[in-house]
Amino acid sequence: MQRKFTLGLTLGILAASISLSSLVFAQTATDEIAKYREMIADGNPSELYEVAGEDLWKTPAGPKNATLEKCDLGLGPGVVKGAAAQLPRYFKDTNKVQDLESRLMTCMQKLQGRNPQEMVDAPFQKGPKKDMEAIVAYVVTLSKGDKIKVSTNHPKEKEMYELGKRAFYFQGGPMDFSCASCHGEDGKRIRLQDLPNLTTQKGAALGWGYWPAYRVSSGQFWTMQQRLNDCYRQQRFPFPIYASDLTIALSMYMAKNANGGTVETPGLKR
Amino acid sequence: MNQQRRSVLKYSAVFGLMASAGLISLAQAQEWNKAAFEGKGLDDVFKILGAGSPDKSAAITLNAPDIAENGAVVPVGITTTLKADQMAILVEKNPSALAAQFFIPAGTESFVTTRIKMGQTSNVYALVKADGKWSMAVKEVKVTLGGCGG
Amino acid sequence: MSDPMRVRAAENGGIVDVKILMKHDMESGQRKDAAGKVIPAWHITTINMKANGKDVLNGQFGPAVSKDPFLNFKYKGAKGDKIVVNWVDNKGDKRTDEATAS
Amino acid sequence: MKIMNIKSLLVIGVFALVSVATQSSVIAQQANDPKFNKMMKDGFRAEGIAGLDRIQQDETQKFCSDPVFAGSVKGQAMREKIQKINMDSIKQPSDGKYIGDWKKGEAIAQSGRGATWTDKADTPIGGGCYNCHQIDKKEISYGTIGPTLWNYGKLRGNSQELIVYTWNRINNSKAYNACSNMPRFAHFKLLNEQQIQDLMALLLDPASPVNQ
Repeated sequence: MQRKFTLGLTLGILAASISLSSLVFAQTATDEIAKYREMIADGNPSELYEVAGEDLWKTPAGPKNATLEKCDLGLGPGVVKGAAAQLPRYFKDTNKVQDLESRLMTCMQKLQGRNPQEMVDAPFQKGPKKDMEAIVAYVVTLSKGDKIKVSTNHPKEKEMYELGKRAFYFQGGPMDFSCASCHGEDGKRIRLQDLPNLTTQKGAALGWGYWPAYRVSSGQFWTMQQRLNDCYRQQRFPFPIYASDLTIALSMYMAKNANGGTVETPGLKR
Repeated sequence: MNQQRRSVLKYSAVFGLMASAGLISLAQAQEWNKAAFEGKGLDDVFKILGAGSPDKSAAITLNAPDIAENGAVVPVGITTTLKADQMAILVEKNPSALAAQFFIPAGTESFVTTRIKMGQTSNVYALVKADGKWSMAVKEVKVTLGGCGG
Repeated sequence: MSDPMRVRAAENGGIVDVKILMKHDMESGQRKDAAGKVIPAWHITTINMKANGKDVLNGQFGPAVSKDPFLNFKYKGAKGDKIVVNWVDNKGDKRTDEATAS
Repeated sequence: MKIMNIKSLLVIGVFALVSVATQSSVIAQQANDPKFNKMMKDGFRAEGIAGLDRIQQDETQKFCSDPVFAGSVKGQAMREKIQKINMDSIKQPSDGKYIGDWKKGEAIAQSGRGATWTDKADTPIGGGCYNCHQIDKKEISYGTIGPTLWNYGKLRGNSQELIVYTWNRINNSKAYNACSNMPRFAHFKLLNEQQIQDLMALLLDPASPVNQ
């Protein structure tokens, strides 16, 4: 037993010294990836979704044949500019903390008479979710450049933050992963992708501030709900329910941590 | 023209009809170069384009990343000091080498940028036709596996 | 039905810089669906760009052009030029959008 | 015994850079919170092969979901207990063979697939090793959550101790570090014995590209 540990120690030191020598090489690859990202930054296909979303926002739809133009995203009915930068937040009319998508579901229900369950049940990128994604692209674009400013003053907001924090560290599944397994330390990568440390302001701003985003690997615009959904898929968890408190709590945790950062949405991601 | 009929017709027929109906210009009616786009290897495509075996030219710049974070979107730009009237982007190891071809009228700069898919790490070729002669630039683009999915 | 393009054109020093984003799946013909069947190629084949009625670029795309294609080119022109972009795909779908050079 | 404990702590520190350092104040294990439990229960549904049993935590997962406590001095006894549970669960190879085929090992190390709700029960599960480790230097797309494994065998030799240690580490990393980020490949049957032998070869076979 003792020999095993001594050996382990030696190996550990060796490993540490080797990782230094490989650093230079890794740096070059990372620089090249940065160049690649710069090259594709101009011409974000999110714009295509944004155009469609603005149209959906202003076109009467649903059983009540109404538009979403009177939707209250937290800054008053009809105010879209800057609203996404302050979400999630507590809403008095629903007595709930809501993220952008759950709030949009409320608006669709109240203004247009749509059934929110249909939105929850729809697969991503199809049917009502396709509309949601375009509308999200439109709404978040109107907060681009704003400072992230999420409040935890209301007791329900504070509670949601704490629940989100706990969920962030919750390990499960056959690989023992939690959100923190990949997003709890500075300077780590999966393959060549940098992993923002979402427990810090800087890291959370890099993560939260750039989603929703167009993902080049799938050629799709992904909302935050879809981003979280795929994180849990990769974590080998069961399926997180769309707009559930769990997903809102995690967003609250990330968003609040990111406070002071800049909204760069819609982002353009691998 | 309904969907079913349309899909039955050959491209040429469609373009012919549309052109005769005055819907599109003559230049666009130029039929999609099916043979070139279905050519497998580089040499096939060179032959179909009439490029023979083009020489490398320092006058052509192929602007592409050394490493692409994702093969689904690889930015590729061609610029040249030659007076180009055609440009083409080829990927050696793609199932069909030719990705895109451009026809450049007078008054348009010898410059174009687009984004292409690459199945794997490969040489990318920028072909330029100027003064009736084809020449090229080559660059290797590494395509990396990304994300947890591998 | 095809979705609108995003066409931006900005003039600087007598050169108009045109950037186009097209909404198209650009299905490669290499992918398989869940049942293992090849999804047939579906892609833009030809694209034509005009400024004030005159051709400024013609392009031909194969299935290896990325989904939601992006295209950037430059021509000698002026502010106020009316730019018309026109694409056709291999199913015969087509789309036309316009922009004014600023 | 005391010396061994210090060393074992060092091992943990060097290998996993566990969050021990930052925690200090009064610490107790997280209380059970019915509200949180309900949120988790209502937050997920089963999909494909990913059933709700996946959020039923075992002792290791429960302990490591509270990193403040897990990394604290107070958590040490529990940490050791968890390491022992995991160490005791490791089986040495049934055929006595530790080293398989490095070529197959490389393929397993490359693949990060399997075990998600979009996979089928029979989708081969990859090791996903490159997600977190540098292994063969020729693969430039590698992660940095774990240490580099380049020249693993070349630098460390191939003593029986090293072989057993490496075997154990791949089978169940939590035997050495209770809250290691590395999955317990044998415990959750992510990789079978032969696949682990192939990964062993990738790291230890002198012919493997890792050791060139």
